[in-house]
Amino acid sequence: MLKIWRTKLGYLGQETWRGLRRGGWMNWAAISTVTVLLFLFGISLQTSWQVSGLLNQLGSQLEVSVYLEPGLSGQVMRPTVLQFPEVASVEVIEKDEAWKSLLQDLGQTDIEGATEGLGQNPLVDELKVNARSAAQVPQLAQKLARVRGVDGVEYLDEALKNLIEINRGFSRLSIVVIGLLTLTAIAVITTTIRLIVISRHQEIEVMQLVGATKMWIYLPFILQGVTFGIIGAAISWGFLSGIRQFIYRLLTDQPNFLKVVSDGLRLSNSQLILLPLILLGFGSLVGLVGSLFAVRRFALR
Amino acid sequence: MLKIWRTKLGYLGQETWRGLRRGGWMNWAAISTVTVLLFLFGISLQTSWQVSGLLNQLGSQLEVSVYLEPGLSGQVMRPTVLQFPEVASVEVIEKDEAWKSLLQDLGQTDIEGATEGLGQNPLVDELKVNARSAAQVPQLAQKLARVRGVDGVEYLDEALKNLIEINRGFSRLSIVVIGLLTLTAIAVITTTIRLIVISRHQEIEVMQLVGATKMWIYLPFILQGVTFGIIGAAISWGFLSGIRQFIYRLLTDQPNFLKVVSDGLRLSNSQLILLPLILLGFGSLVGLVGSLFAVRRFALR
Amino acid sequence: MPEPIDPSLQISPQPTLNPSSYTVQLRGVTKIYPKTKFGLVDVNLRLKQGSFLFVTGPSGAGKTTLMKLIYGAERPDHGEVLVAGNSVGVLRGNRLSHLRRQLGVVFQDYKLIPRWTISENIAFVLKSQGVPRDEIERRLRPTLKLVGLQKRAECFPDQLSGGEQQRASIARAIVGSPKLLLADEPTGNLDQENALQVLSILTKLNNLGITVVITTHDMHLIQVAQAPVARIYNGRLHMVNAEQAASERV
Amino acid sequence: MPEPIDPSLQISPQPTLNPSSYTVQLRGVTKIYPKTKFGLVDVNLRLKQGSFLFVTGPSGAGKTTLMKLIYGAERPDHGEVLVAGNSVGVLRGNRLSHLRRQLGVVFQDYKLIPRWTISENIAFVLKSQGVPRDEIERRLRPTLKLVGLQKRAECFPDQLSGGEQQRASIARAIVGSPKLLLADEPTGNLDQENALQVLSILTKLNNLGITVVITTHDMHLIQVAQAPVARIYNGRLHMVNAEQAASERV
Ligand SMILES: Nc1ncnc2c1ncn2[C@@H]1O[C@H](COP(=O)(O)OP(=O)(O)OP(=O)(O)O)[C@@H](O)[C@H]1O
Ligand SMILES: Nc1ncnc2c1ncn2[C@@H]1O[C@H](COP(=O)(O)OP(=O)(O)OP(=O)(O)O)[C@@H](O)[C@H]1O
Ligand SMILES: [Mg+2]
Ligand SMILES: [Mg+2]
Repeated sequence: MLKIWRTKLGYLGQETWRGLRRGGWMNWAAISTVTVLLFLFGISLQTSWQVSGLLNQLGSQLEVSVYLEPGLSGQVMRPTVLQFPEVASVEVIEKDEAWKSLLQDLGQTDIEGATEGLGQNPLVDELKVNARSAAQVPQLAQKLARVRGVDGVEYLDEALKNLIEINRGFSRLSIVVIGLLTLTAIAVITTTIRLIVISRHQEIEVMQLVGATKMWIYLPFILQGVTFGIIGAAISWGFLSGIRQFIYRLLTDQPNFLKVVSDGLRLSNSQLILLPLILLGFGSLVGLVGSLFAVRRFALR
Repeated sequence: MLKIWRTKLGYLGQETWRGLRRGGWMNWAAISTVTVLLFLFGISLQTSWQVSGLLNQLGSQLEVSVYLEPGLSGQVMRPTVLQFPEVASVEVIEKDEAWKSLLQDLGQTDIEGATEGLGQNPLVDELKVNARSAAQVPQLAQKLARVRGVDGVEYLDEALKNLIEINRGFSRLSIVVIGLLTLTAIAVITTTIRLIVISRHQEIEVMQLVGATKMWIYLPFILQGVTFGIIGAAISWGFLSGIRQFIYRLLTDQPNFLKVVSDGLRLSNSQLILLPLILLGFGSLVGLVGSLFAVRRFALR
Repeated sequence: MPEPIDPSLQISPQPTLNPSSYTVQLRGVTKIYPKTKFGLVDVNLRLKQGSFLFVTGPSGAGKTTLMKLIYGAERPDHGEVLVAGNSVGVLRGNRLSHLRRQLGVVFQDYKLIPRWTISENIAFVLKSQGVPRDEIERRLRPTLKLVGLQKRAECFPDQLSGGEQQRASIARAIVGSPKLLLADEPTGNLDQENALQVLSILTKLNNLGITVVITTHDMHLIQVAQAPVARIYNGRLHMVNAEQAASERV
Repeated sequence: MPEPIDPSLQISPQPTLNPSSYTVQLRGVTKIYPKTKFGLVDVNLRLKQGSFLFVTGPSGAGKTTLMKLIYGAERPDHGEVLVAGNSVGVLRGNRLSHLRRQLGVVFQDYKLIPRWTISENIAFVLKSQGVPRDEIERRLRPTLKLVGLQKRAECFPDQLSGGEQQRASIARAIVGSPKLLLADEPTGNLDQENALQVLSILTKLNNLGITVVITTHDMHLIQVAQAPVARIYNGRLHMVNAEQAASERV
């Protein structure tokens, strides 16, 4: 019994291998289409990761300016503000500092004179508050505005909201695109395997006539489909990594203006491990489903 | 003679059509791969157009701030600056206006008092100069700095340079990507037509044995390849238009923050006409070259 | 309709008491192809284990159709086809596959797989039954030698002459030691010497208890074999004795 | 080597004065397949326009190889094959196609295109010569009727019996009114009546001046036809007269 099983497994491996070896051009059709599709899928996934990374990066640079009531000290308010869970860091800008730098900007050096002219320093203490993530900024601002001693709150409201909107839109779009791509990938691999099945229909007919079971006949095709998926995943992963490296290099040559962007585009370690695994899983799933579809019509008769 | 030609053309049309009709699944393999590839090509082309549009849009919003020497009037300098060919428009911001709004920003209402305190209005007249295109801004700024009566020039130097750099990088990248895609498209269509040729090798052998010329045998395959290209172009153009509409709608729902982006993404009329023509030309070229490659090996023996 | 000639062979419309004692049994079988309106009409046939039958008849009479009904490539419109007690017309999937493994078929158009060598073509029958590799090796050589193809084992079908392909097809049919051997025109492309050689192989297998059905146009073969002959004419099966068949122009 | 039997047919190694007066001429032709080391050795043959030749020999002797050399599917290793004065071995591309249009070939394995109906299969020969559609229609029916397939015109090859496919292949070979007809085992799957019918068709064509070469294992056919016979044995061509051939066990 064991021996028969070993013979059968041997046969399956051999047949799959033989199918691949003799398939020649056909294999490349299948593999190249799977590669193209997994590549698109990978780009889409990676871009979606990168855009959220980029948004977080940009968001963490967005700060809420909190203007205190006149006479209140920033240093005193700082611990209160730091207690909010959304707050990452707080920088205090005292009104004297701010006034000095303002006057300097205006080309004025006689600070005491100017202050006297106005009667007093017209500014108030300000806290620059960084949120932990871009999405939290609007609520944080609302909360801060309600704190006692806070006169006013300012942040890049419009811009941020729009960035978040865009990100949400992009996520939806990429779900749609990935869905469509999955269907396309399955359709293409189904077509390819079916092409191969059709091109061997003579063989298959003969096999059935000499008493081979459907399983025996079609399993090599299914394994072949899965192999296509796996090879396609490997190649597209290679491409993706290559292109990512290329873009990194392009960006690191740039001056520090793009530092933020470049950091946002970088994938985390877990994403770097996840990407090939997802591609592999997706590739073999597509190969499996595609080849099952391809042989179903024939095998279920 | 004419009759024979008509018969021959009739045969070719009929055979091509028969090949398509009987091809069934095979056609869809070919058409779907061509569609995917033309779609990618179209997206890439369209994006490259859109990014340059966007950059121009953004660039034209970038302005050079020209600070005049104290005492010089902006209205007097305006005609001089307008003479530069790169200049699209000039806005004058007089120092009194600027001072007023500054003091208002600081919460100060006693303007005369404040001015007296400082001895005089510490500001100078300023010209806000818009360039015709983003790429011209740096030179324009240099030229303006050399004009007599100009104290200093400021513009978003770094940011603009980087945008231009990115645009250039993107152009190069898209040329590479389009080149690769073209090769892929040709490879895929070659593979598909060759698959069809191989799956009919029996027929082809018989045709040769009964005296059909190579031309007679292979022209229908070539026409079939071109047909694939044309159909793929049509479908991918449909997809592209649909997605473009979708993105427009997404963006016009957004507040005016994204107006600039939305305008930048819009294609010009000539581009709207060019896109389907390029897709069609590229599709049929790919179909032609692909099918020529596919039959070459057989036809040249 | 003439009387049955051989005790192991009967043509009768009435049902029997013990149907499974026959290797092949056709009861009132009708099969008409919709497209051409040709085929077989009301065929009754019983073959005991170990019997030997020639089927003859003009081109397009329905000989191949009879074979196809027995190995389950066509299903009867009416009536029942029993092979080793199983109704072939209703078997599907793995049960049909299992039945076919007990059959050896020489197809009229050989049906060799073009991309496999001759030995792969023949070994496949054994492989698909899960026969271990060494056992396959052991059986392959003698079978190839039997049909005179030992030197063509590694050739592909299109590297063989027509007659060699036919002999390869015969080798594939007999390599699995089937219980029932169906040979559709197995000597059409063979010279007389090879044809007689094939006949003697089939006769030997028959002597080992294998049931053999051969369709042929070769009168000489029928004369030599002296076995029962069924003649299909206009879709109907008639029994003739061997001498009568040979003297007719079938 | 026996003497030539018919004035229209000679086997000789020496060159002739007017080579183009022969439809087919083989001069010292050797063709050995590398894989099997079998084939033809030093074959000399001359067929005048309008001659009729049977080629016989055991399975695997080289009959099909001879045919393939004449219609240019194989090229000789040595020697020259001339058809209507053209050296087939060096013709390529369109010139080979044009030569083939003057040939009708019945292939041993029929070579019908599975996805085309019988009438499409037959009409294709005319189509590829640019014959107008109405002319094709006019020629198709009588040819199909000649081989008894008028009712199978719209069937696909796999809807025909073996013998019907063979007759379809014969119809395709003769529909273009070729100057030279090569029939490789054209009656292997036919009953005697149909075989004799085919022979009478080929004889009629021969009487119209068409050169006919037939390979066959059917001794009865050779006896009936009373035409010259060449026998291939171990790759070498020998002439035998018809009676001798028929009495031998070829
Ligand atoms: N799949 C099919 N569809 C339609 N008609 C068919 C089909 N198969 C066979 N026929 C028709 O049925 C008839 C019997 O065919 P069959 O193949 O059984 O003949 P046969 O006796 O084997 O003839 P031959 O000696 O020429 O092989 C023929 O007229 C043939 O045209
Ligand atoms: N393509 C090939 N490659 C290798 N060997 C070949 C090839 N074609 C034929 N042969 C061998 O050449 C020999 C002659 O083949 P051929 O087909 O000419 O025989 P034949 O006389 O037509 O036989 P049959 O009567 O069986 O059709 C055979 O032994 C065959 O195995
Ligand atoms: Mg038959
Ligand atoms: Mg032969």
